[in-house]
Amino acid sequence: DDIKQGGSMIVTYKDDVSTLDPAIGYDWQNWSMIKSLFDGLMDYEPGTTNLMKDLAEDYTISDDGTVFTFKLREGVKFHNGREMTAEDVKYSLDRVTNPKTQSPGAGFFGSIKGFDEVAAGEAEGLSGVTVVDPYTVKIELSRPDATFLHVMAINFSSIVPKETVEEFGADFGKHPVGTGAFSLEDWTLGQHLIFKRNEDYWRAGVPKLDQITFEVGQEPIVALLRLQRGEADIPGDGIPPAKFLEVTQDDQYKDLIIEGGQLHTGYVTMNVKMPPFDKVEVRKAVNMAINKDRIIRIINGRAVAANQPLPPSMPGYDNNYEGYPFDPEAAKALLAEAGLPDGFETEIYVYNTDPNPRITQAIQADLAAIGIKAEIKALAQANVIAAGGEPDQAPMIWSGGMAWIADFPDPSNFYGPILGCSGAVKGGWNWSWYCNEELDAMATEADSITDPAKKAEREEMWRKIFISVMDDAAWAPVFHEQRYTMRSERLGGPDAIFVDPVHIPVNYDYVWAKDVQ
Amino acid sequence: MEAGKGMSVSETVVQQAVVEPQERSVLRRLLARKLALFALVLIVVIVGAALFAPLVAPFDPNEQFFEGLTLEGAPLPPGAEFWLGTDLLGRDLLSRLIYGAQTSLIIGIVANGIAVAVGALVGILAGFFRGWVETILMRFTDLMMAFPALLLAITLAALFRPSLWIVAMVIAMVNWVQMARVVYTETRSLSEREFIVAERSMGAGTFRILFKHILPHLLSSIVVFGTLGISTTVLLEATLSYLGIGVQPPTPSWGNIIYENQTYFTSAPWLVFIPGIAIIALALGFNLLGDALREVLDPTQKGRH
Amino acid sequence: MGSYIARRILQSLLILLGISFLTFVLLYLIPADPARQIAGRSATVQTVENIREQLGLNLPFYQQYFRYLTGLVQGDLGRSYLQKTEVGELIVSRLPATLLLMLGAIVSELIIGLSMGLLAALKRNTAVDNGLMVLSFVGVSSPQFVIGILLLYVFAVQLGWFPIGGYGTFMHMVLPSLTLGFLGAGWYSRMMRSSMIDVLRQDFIRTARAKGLKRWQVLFGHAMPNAMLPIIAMIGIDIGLFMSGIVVVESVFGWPGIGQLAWQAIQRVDIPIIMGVTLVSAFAIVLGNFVADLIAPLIDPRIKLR
Amino acid sequence: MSQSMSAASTTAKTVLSVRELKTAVATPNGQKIVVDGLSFDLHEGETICIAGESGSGKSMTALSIMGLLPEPMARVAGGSIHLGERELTGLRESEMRSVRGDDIAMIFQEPMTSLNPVLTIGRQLREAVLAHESVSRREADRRALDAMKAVRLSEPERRMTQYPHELSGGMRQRVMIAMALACHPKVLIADEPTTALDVTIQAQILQLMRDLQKETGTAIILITHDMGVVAEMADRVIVMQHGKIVEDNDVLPLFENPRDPYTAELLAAVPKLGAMAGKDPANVHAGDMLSAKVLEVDDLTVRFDLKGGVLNRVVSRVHAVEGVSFELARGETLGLVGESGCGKSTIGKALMNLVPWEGSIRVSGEHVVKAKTAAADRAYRRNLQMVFQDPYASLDPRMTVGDLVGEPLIIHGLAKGQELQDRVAGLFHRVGLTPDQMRRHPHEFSGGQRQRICIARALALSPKVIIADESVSALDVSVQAQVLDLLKELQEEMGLAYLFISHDMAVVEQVSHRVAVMYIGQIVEMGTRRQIFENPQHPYTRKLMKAVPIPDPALRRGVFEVPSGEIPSPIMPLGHDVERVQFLDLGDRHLVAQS
Ligand SMILES: Nc1ncnc2c1ncn2[C@@H]1O[C@H](COP(=O)(O)OP(=O)(O)OP(=O)(O)O)[C@@H](O)[C@H]1O
Ligand SMILES: Nc1ncnc2c1ncn2[C@@H]1O[C@H](COP(=O)(O)OP(=O)(O)OP(=O)(O)O)[C@@H](O)[C@H]1O
Ligand SMILES: [Mg+2]
Ligand SMILES: [Mg+2]
Repeated sequence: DDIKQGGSMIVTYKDDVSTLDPAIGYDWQNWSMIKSLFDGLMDYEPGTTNLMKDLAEDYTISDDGTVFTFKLREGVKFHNGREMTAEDVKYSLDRVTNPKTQSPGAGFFGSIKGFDEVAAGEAEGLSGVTVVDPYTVKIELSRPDATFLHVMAINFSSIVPKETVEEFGADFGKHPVGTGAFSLEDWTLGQHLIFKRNEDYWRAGVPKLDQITFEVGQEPIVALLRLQRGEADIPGDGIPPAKFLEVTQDDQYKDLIIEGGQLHTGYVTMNVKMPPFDKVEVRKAVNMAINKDRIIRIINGRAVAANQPLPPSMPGYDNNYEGYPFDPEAAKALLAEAGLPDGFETEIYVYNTDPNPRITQAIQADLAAIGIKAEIKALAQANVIAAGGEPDQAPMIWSGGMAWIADFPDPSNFYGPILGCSGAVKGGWNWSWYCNEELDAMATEADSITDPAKKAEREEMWRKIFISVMDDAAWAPVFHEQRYTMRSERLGGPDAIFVDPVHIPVNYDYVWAKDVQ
Repeated sequence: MEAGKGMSVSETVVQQAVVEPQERSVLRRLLARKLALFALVLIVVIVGAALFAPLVAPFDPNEQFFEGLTLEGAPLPPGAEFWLGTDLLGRDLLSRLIYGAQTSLIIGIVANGIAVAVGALVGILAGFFRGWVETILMRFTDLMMAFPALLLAITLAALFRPSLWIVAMVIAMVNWVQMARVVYTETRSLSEREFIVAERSMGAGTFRILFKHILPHLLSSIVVFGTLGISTTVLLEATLSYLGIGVQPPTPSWGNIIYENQTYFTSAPWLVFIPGIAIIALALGFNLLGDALREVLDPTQKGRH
Repeated sequence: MGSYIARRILQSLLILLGISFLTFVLLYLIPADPARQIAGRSATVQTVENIREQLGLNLPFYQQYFRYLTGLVQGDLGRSYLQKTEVGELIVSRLPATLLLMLGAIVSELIIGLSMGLLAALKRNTAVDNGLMVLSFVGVSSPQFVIGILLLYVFAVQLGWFPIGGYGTFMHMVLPSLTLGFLGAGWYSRMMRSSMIDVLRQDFIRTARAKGLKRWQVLFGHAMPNAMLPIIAMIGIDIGLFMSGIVVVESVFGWPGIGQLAWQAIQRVDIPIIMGVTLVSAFAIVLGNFVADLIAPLIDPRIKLR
Repeated sequence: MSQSMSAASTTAKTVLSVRELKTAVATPNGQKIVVDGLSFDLHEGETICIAGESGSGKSMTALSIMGLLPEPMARVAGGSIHLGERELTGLRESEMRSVRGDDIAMIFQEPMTSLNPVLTIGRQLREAVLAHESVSRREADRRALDAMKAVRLSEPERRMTQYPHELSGGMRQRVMIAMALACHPKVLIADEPTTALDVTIQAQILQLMRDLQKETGTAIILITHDMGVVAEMADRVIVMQHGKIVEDNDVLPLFENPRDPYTAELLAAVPKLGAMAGKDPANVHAGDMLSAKVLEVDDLTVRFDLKGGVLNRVVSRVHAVEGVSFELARGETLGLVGESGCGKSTIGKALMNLVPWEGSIRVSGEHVVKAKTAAADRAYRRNLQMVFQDPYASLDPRMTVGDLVGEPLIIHGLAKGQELQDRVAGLFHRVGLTPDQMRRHPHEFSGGQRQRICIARALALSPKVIIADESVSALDVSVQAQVLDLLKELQEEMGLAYLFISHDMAVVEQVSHRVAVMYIGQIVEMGTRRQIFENPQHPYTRKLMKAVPIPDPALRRGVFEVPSGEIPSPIMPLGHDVERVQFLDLGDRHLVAQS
């Protein structure tokens, strides 16, 4: 059928949109919005995890993998009408790494030459980024980085116009100007945002919709009820568990529900610095005690059981690894082996929104079966994160709601902050406090393999790293969540873009409306 | 000797004759009220269930039954095996409600008890002593009054990591204010009353006046406010639970049962409305009782003649 | 009068100062590090330190508080850590919705509560009276989220009379206002009943009847203004009670008020927002009581403001 | 009873005729008849007084006529009430409404509470007119203003815009009368219209009612328990007891020759001003060794600070008591009279150390220091006890009376256990109560009994001086007489000295050896009873004396010398001082303030 240009849609979210500044925005709501307002040098093919060129018309990589030269597309205009140039690229990268910007993504750029000076406040700009000519940028790295092109595709690397940033200062996030397919038309705090089609968008035929309205402050359940009544088009927070069975079992909605994978793992961390989790037997016992199938049943089968940190669609996933089986008897035996035949008492921290406390209660019951009495601490997200970042606070944490969803589809993104030594510091995200120097070295080595030809070799190294982590049982992986979403009948577009693994949750640029005349 | 004995017997008889009809009349007058009787029955049922939970409850409240969920993971509606249905983890709702009554009552009695005690003490001291004692206590009360109670509760709960006792303390901390206000105004007007002036003119000490003459008069307000407070605190715990900072799972409380299941009100309404009705019943019971007590204890109801 | 207002304003300011201090202490003690929150999960230690320094979080407590106060005096509530927006702007954008909701709640609780109480007082000790009072007890005893969800389910989802949550039109306002007002209606009906019964016993009612006034004249001309007195004071206190209910009601109905703002901020320990919302609600409570006290003499000329 | 008609009423036509009226109230113990077979006729221009002790059914009679019985407890159970031709019992509320205010108007006892506090005087008056006549608002206002002028309120225009609390009690009662008269009713029922007022104001109001009756010819039913008022006002008198008429007669024969023993008893109990004329009061203990001064008060001053301003600082002062000096000997009673607010109670409180005071107080020659310690405080209280006005209010309703009477003994550590019981029993005996009543609560006693309990409590510490602050004002005349007798008895027996505070001149005359007259915080005249009552010198004393109605219709005054104007206020801005009076001794310690 023929796709017509025009129309609009309504997307709902529960939480407020905090900021649309690409250097700062890092949450569920603004991630995909920023992607539609801004472009970076690189991007992914819609609905996939395959890298593609975006504002970069072309690029070259030096043989040692440390120099990237990007050739920019000509004639690309910011929403303010000015043409984007190489100066903007340099400005954007300098800005995101500048400590004054307080970007949560600054760390991604650590491999660019001069990053340390900028981070320390000693230099104003990255010495590694140079403007060769108005349409050429050269980026030198201080070490080879296999993930660098991915880094150039995340939101933090979006290109922003200097003059607008300076005009609005700290409020740039409220007045975003980029080169993206949509521009911000109106933002009523706490109520809604309206995006308007960028007429001058450089990519032909994109976007299809004239307008997107984001309504915020809506409970997922209310959002879905509204969608069922035709008042909304996409529930941004997904199908709430309470309605999941109802809509999935209803034939009326069969075609409207879309399932997709995501780069997600839900896991229980065990703090290896806090006895008795310093004993590997205890950690293994926990792994064997958890009945993952039942937990998946509790969340209505919206996940697949996990046996290793990496999700299945991530390069480096080990299809042959069996993991720890569900075996309470063996688990008990392991506890006995560790000198704890009667079990012990401990605590498990959890983010206090549904379904996490529920999942934790199931885990708690499983642990009780082998004699581990875990008290549940259901807290606000910030408090759980704070507890995890202390060496002696949280013996166990269920990661749900705060869990790791990869920033980009590369195994390295699943290691450093959450399993590596660099994350095992006060305030870090390695809540297991697991630090294996050997594996860290191996990771560094893997990441310096930039040669596309050696891709398999690199993946193999990562596979080894994650299986070693499992041998030490630093985590008890529980499941990989599947994403389910729903769209209204009016909307068209390939299913994949509604569960886009990168444009989370939806790739707005490629959605169209069926009811356009 | 004989005569002496006879005397004392008759004396006790007189005493009983005088005292008894009064004491009996409070209870009798209470029972004479249909609403109060209804309230008492409600309370007895709930308190009984809480006290004898292990005997009354059909199942372990924390047991996650395999057959308590459908294969898709949906909870079971009320039925033959699980009378009030199961929750999202396949636990028996009735058993959780019965055990939850314990939590809710502990909150209602301990938290509220502390709130009442603190509030009454602050109010009575401020109302009686005036001067700087009054200034300090009442300005602090004003301050607490203007503090959005729920925000305070949320912050405190976050600060101390929720547990049953912390929640109880938090609730006590935000709930004493109203009591203090009420007792304060009443003490103030009481200490102006002529019989207190008369006591002072006789040379009665502060302690005597406060505890022998003022306190008994505050009792009916305190009792009434205390019973009203039971429902308020149970509701506050429910609200804290609703916001996810109440009593920690898997300990059931009526509030957190609703909280855990609130979004399922279309697909599993029993999980929300049955505990909701339980809360209303408890609060209603205590409110009705408190109201009846107020009327029964109020001396003006007895009349002067 | 003038000096009374001046004194009250002074007192109110002191109360607000006290509240700002208390809140600040509490938030200071909360085990969550704002700098780390801002820095995000990929941040280096260096970044976190930088942010800490920029926000002044490394300063001793009293200096931080002083910094905050200095800003406050200049009308600057600070900038949200996570929303990256001026707290003042955030609150201002959400305040109208909350005020509207409160207004709706006050109106609905007064309409329901007063008429129930009046009816009960007139039909004292009859079945009507008992029925109404039990109903008012149910109002007082019901958790707001149960009422909210019930109303939403019955009137919006099943019957479709009202929109399912949201904000904008009068119809959007009805259910949240009713939910919030339900509790108050219970209180008011009981207060109205006892106050009305009390007033109807007064000598001046007998005087009015002795003049030969009509029943409604006695009721609305003479009894009502007197019976309203304790209720006016109550409305002032109500604002404080609403503040609690609002968090719940706003989240049930997706109402874009400061309750939701506060709730999100608390979840993420966004201290400037929590501070701001606390102060604004405290201000509203203080103001509400103040206004109630100012209105009282207009209704009861015996009350002198001193 | 024979109907003896006065000359006026035989010719005039009957406006209200009550026959066999029965009114019943529901009590917890079943129905109780409170008005039982009442019959009387009221003629045009006549004044009938209904007298009788408290609870005899006077108010119930009035309310039955008005159809305003408290629902649903009370109802008319039988009989008829004819207003002209019209039968009032059984009328529907809407019909009754047209009678009320229009044909029969009523004034109530409490001027303080009978006006709606939140509405202006003007509005309340206007309403009365509009309820019965379809006139314009402006016309109604004019009529209201006329009524205000008729009751001789000063500045009537301004009063219309004021609220009740801005008016004094006397002014409010005038407003009530204006309201009742605004529609020119045929019958005016006044239920104790002056009981709550000061004597001088009472005189003004009574005079006003008489004048108005002369002008309009309204028939009046005046309910009162004050035989003085009866004598002053009535054409005919109906005496009620237990809901029944015991005597119905013209006023002169009734007073001269009461036929019913109850009437005689009632008249006998009434303290009559001037009754003691010529008699010297005897102080039985005058010659005692210890007749030395038991209480000496010198230059007593009490001021209350009133606060205001931004910082709530003292802005003005109530000069409640200014430099008062007096003394009291053993076995002596000093009467302290004066109008409301003049500072009588404050003197009592200062003596009891309940308010901060200045000056000097000596009890039995010992200086009372403003005691710092509780023990010192207690010590001197033993010699000084107080009995308050309202016996019910001054007894803790939640304690048994035995405990209450024993309390001072416990506080002062004088007795415990069996001894305590015995002493309390003895005290009960002393005041004429039986010890088996000790376990009851105050509400189970009558007013007179309660006052006896209070006296017993005051006696517990065997004090030398008892301050009786309006101790008999709340009691019925007959009960009052009993209590006064008791006080006298105790005085003679134990040599007690009393400071007897009262606004009732007749009572004061009856009990006092010496009398002090107070006016805004200061004593203006002091002397023996005879000096004050037979030879009053100060104009204020004379004014007070004149205002007292004399319970003897034979001595009825044609026209009162109506004192006018309001009493000045004791409140002064900071820095202003009250001018102290200078005394002139007219001989024999008869002190009079010079003006
Ligand atoms: N509302 C009522 N319910 C029950 N009994 C009442 C009520 N009002 C009055 N009574 C009783 O009716 C009787 C007559 O009362 P009423 O008020 O007529 O007396 P009164 O002669 O006016 O006395 P007073 O001089 O004290 O005003 C009293 O015994 C009183 O106790
Ligand atoms: N605590 C107080 N604060 C301020 N003013 C007071 C206080 N107590 C009494 N007054 C004032 O002092 C004056 C004297 O009052 P007091 O009670 O002594 O009068 P009284 O002669 O006993 O009058 P009454 O006959 O009405 O009892 C009055 O104007 C009163 O308003
Ligand atoms: Mg009477
Ligand atoms: Mg007095």
